[in-house]
Amino acid sequence: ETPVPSTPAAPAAAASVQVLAKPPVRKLAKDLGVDLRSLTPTGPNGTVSRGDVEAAAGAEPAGVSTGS
Amino acid sequence: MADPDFDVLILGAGSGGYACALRAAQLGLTVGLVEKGNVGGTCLHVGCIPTKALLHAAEVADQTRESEQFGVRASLEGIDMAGVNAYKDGVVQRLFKGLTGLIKGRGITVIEGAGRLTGPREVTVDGKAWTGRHVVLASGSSSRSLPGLEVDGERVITSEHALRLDRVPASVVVLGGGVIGCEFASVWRSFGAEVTIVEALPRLVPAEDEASSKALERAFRKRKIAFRTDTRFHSVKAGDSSVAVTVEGAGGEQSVIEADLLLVAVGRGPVTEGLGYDEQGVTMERGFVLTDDRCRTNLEGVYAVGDIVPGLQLAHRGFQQGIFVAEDIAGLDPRPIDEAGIPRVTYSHPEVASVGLSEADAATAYGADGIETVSYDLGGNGKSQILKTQGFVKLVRRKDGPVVGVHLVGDRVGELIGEAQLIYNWEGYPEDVAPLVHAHPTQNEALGEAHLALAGKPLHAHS
Amino acid sequence: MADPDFDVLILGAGSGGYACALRAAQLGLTVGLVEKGNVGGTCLHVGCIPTKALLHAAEVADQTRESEQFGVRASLEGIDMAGVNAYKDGVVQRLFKGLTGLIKGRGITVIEGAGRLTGPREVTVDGKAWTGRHVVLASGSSSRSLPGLEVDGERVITSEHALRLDRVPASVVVLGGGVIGCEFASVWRSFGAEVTIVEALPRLVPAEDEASSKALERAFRKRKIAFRTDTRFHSVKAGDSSVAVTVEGAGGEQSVIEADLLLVAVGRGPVTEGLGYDEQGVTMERGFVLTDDRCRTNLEGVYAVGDIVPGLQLAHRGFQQGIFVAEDIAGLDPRPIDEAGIPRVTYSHPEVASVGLSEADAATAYGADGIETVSYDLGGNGKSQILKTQGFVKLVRRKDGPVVGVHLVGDRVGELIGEAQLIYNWEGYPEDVAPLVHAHPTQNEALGEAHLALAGKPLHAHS
Ligand SMILES: Cc1cc2nc3c(=O)[nH]c(=O)nc-3n(C[C@H](O)[C@H](O)[C@H](O)COP(=O)(O)OP(=O)(O)OC[C@H]3O[C@@H](n4cnc5c(N)ncnc54)[C@H](O)[C@@H]3O)c2cc1C
Ligand SMILES: Cc1cc2nc3c(=O)[nH]c(=O)nc-3n(C[C@H](O)[C@H](O)[C@H](O)COP(=O)(O)OP(=O)(O)OC[C@H]3O[C@@H](n4cnc5c(N)ncnc54)[C@H](O)[C@@H]3O)c2cc1C
Repeated sequence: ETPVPSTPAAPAAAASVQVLAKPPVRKLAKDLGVDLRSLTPTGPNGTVSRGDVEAAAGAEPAGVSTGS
Repeated sequence: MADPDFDVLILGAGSGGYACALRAAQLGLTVGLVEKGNVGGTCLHVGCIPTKALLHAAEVADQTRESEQFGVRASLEGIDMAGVNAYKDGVVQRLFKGLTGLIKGRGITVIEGAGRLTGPREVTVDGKAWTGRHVVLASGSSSRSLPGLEVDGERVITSEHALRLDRVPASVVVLGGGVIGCEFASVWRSFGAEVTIVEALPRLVPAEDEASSKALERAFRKRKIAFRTDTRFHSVKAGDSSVAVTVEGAGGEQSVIEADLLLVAVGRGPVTEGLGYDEQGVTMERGFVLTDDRCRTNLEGVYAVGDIVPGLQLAHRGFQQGIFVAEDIAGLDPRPIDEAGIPRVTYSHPEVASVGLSEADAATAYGADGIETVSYDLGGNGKSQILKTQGFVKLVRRKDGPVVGVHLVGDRVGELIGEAQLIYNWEGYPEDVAPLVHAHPTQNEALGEAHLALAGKPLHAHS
Repeated sequence: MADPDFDVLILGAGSGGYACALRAAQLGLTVGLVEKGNVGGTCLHVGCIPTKALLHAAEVADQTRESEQFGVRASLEGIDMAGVNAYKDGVVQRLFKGLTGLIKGRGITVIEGAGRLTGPREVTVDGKAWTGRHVVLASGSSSRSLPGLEVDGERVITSEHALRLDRVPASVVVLGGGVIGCEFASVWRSFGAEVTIVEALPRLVPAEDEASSKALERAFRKRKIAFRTDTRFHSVKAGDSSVAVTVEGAGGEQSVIEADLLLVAVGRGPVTEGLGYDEQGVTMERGFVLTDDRCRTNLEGVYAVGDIVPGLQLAHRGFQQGIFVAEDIAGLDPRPIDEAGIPRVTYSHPEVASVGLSEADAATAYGADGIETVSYDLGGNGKSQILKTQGFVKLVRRKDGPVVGVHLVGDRVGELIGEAQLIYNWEGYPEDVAPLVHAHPTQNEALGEAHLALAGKPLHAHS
């Protein structure tokens, strides 16, 4: 599922909206069927890292399914 | 099947076919690529590339004509169509050479001639049958016409003829206000012709967000490109040196437009007739080949890619599908393509570009209350002011959610769609983009400003 | 402090100062903005905007001069500098008006006059003292010269004078091959001047990846822009109508270059002298104000942003820092800015753009074995062929890791840096980008091709 921002967006203070992971990582999590909210984040500023997602999905470190 | 000739046998070497071939070869598969014309197909020879060369020559003509406003004293003496065509053909030839070298370099067997599907995994070319463990149908598309509208190649022409014109027509009627129609209208106007576009739907580039159509129409009006929307073709009378086109407005009233030429740009139909698809039992609809989201037809081992498959008729969609199929065959389990995530660009002056959903489609998908939009006018964008171009960046997001649509109008904005497509496909939030302040002064800064605004913190825009 | 006049008191209304003011006001803070000149500062009035307007006029001149190769018959009759300046000033004025309106619209108090820091949270302007709960130093930078090199504004000039020239010089020596030097060299060459760049370091745009410098040098050589790298300024003799510049090569050998003008573009120094920063105990170094990664000086409640803080001297860095400080003051706890994630563009013909680390810096950071690079030549990119521009996209990634550097050379590639910056700042992997096939035919497609290649699946490139 699409992750939700950890703080709801209030028009004036929207800058405080901090999402749980960087977009490519969110996308990867979605593709791998990993729920970001189920993870303990280990990335900077409490974000979920690519490694967290891959670990949860049991993927190889590179996390790439299409390399030749 | 005992021992097929190839792992992958591809019928048609256009964008879809050759991309599939290149990727398959790279993955160690043997590839046969059947082509009756030139590798590169429509896009390279009579599509994307030559039209964009014309559009660039058109840009040069416009810049020269309007150079005075930038302090450059120059005069435009005329368009030398032989020169334009030499330039255009030169670009095509260079890329064609490069592609031929690539195909050869990867060890792909090119089979020259017209092919026909003569068995579930068999294509016959000039009497010789070739077999593949997998077959990929990629025979592309060609210009369509309307009932009762006969293309003579002289006065009533398609894009293919238009690309070979040896003169600038004094006046043209362009039938169809979609991408191809608008691009040719734009070129001819820049070259000095009187142009009238006739479009049956209520607006130009009707597949785009309504705001984009409006902005393009405004820009075309300024450029004195005439257009009649909600107007249908009725009939044409082609004379020796001109055409008289009768059209019919929404209320049924008829009028006649006279011009040197009529360009028929009412869409492109699949090239599938007589190729044996039917006979082999491929499921088809109105001539198109139907596939699932893995580009598989109903026949085991038979795939289809590119313009013969219903959906966007774009070269890079063909690339993407071709690559996808090669990877699927190689067992890499690629992820299905999100058709809405494929970027679309109309390369007219001004350009129109988009990715994701229009506002209307997003409202349908998520409810009018479930979305938010913002428009950032290029009037606030320094680089656009420098280029003296007008337009906007429009964003559609799901409330508290990702950006689901990006719509752009303005000269050169087609180049911004790369960034927009990452945001859409990676499901970026405006809040992800907002902190990354863009390079100043660029046009891509406008994309940044729009995201700042949508994140609730407009910088160079009123709150 | 009893009752300060403003929540935020800002000294200098350039990119850094005004962005801070706009964002602070938006967040409900009261703002005083002290400016002795015009709001918009260097960037709007004598920096980014007017130079890019000149560069666009230069592009128009080049396109007109070279129009024949696109089949457009035209002749370039000359550069009308009065016209160029009117165009340039028109763009500046329009944006200035917009900015003035924005600042007013957000209820910011603009305090006109030269300010001085007269207390830890006090700025005095024309004898009147203003106080702020927070003070933001944003007094910017100005052109520097070298010891023994006197700028007379007539024969020996800085960028500011260059922007006011009422004629195209027949010949110019440009001292400094950095961004500003290369941009002016490019403009003047397009306008017909003989140009020689003198650079003390071994290459032009020495802050860029070495490959970018090489490509720019190759392009400049073709354009007959002379340049001498590893060459230092020795002395200059300014006559009535010309200058004789003595320079010294790496081996100490001297030579003299004669020209109409000498442009001094050897860098910009902070505007901090005599502004009371020292007296109030702000920690400084060689005139720059030092801050932590939250733009805080050593004085409680006193911030500094923009060119007075060591680092990239770029307008959008100023924007980013200004916004950051406003949000920090408002308690939004923004994330520190990654300086390497700020995109850099040199808007010459061709353009040079980058984000992230150069190959050399990445090798230092991660070990030569810890990185991989790929270069995609624009020769394979259809749109670049159409534009007849040359260059490349070079990517640097951590092995099995994200893209850590993007380097671009070619006309118009500055617009691609928006996408590149998302990839860098979002720590995208080539494998994340590769499946998203880019719009054809665009230049941003080249960025896509480079990522395909780096992900091990080149499309329009040899494997
Ligand atoms: C004027 C114009 C401008 C366009 N501009 C753009 C643009 O800017 N951007 C964009 O993305 N798209 C553009 N397109 C669309 C783009 O060209 C197509 O989407 C793309 O070429 C489709 O690729 P394809 O592989 O499906 O088919 P095609 O490119 O049509 O290739 C099919 C190939 O199959 C061959 N073939 C067909 N039947 C047989 C047979 N029986 N035996 C052997 N070979 C056969 C054909 O000769 C052809 O080479 C444009 C199209 C036109 C007409
Ligand atoms: C020729 C040239 C081209 C450039 N091109 C680009 C480009 O394309 N892209 C880019 O990103 N950057 C470019 N730059 C750099 C860019 O202009 C600066 O990085 C940017 O302006 C820095 O912003 P700032 O707010 O720190 O300072 P400034 O813009 O210098 O603003 C400082 C302001 O403070 C005011 N001030 C100073 N002292 C006082 C005082 N005592 N009292 C009151 N007011 C005071 C000044 O009048 C000025 O308005 C260019 C610079 C130059 C010179």
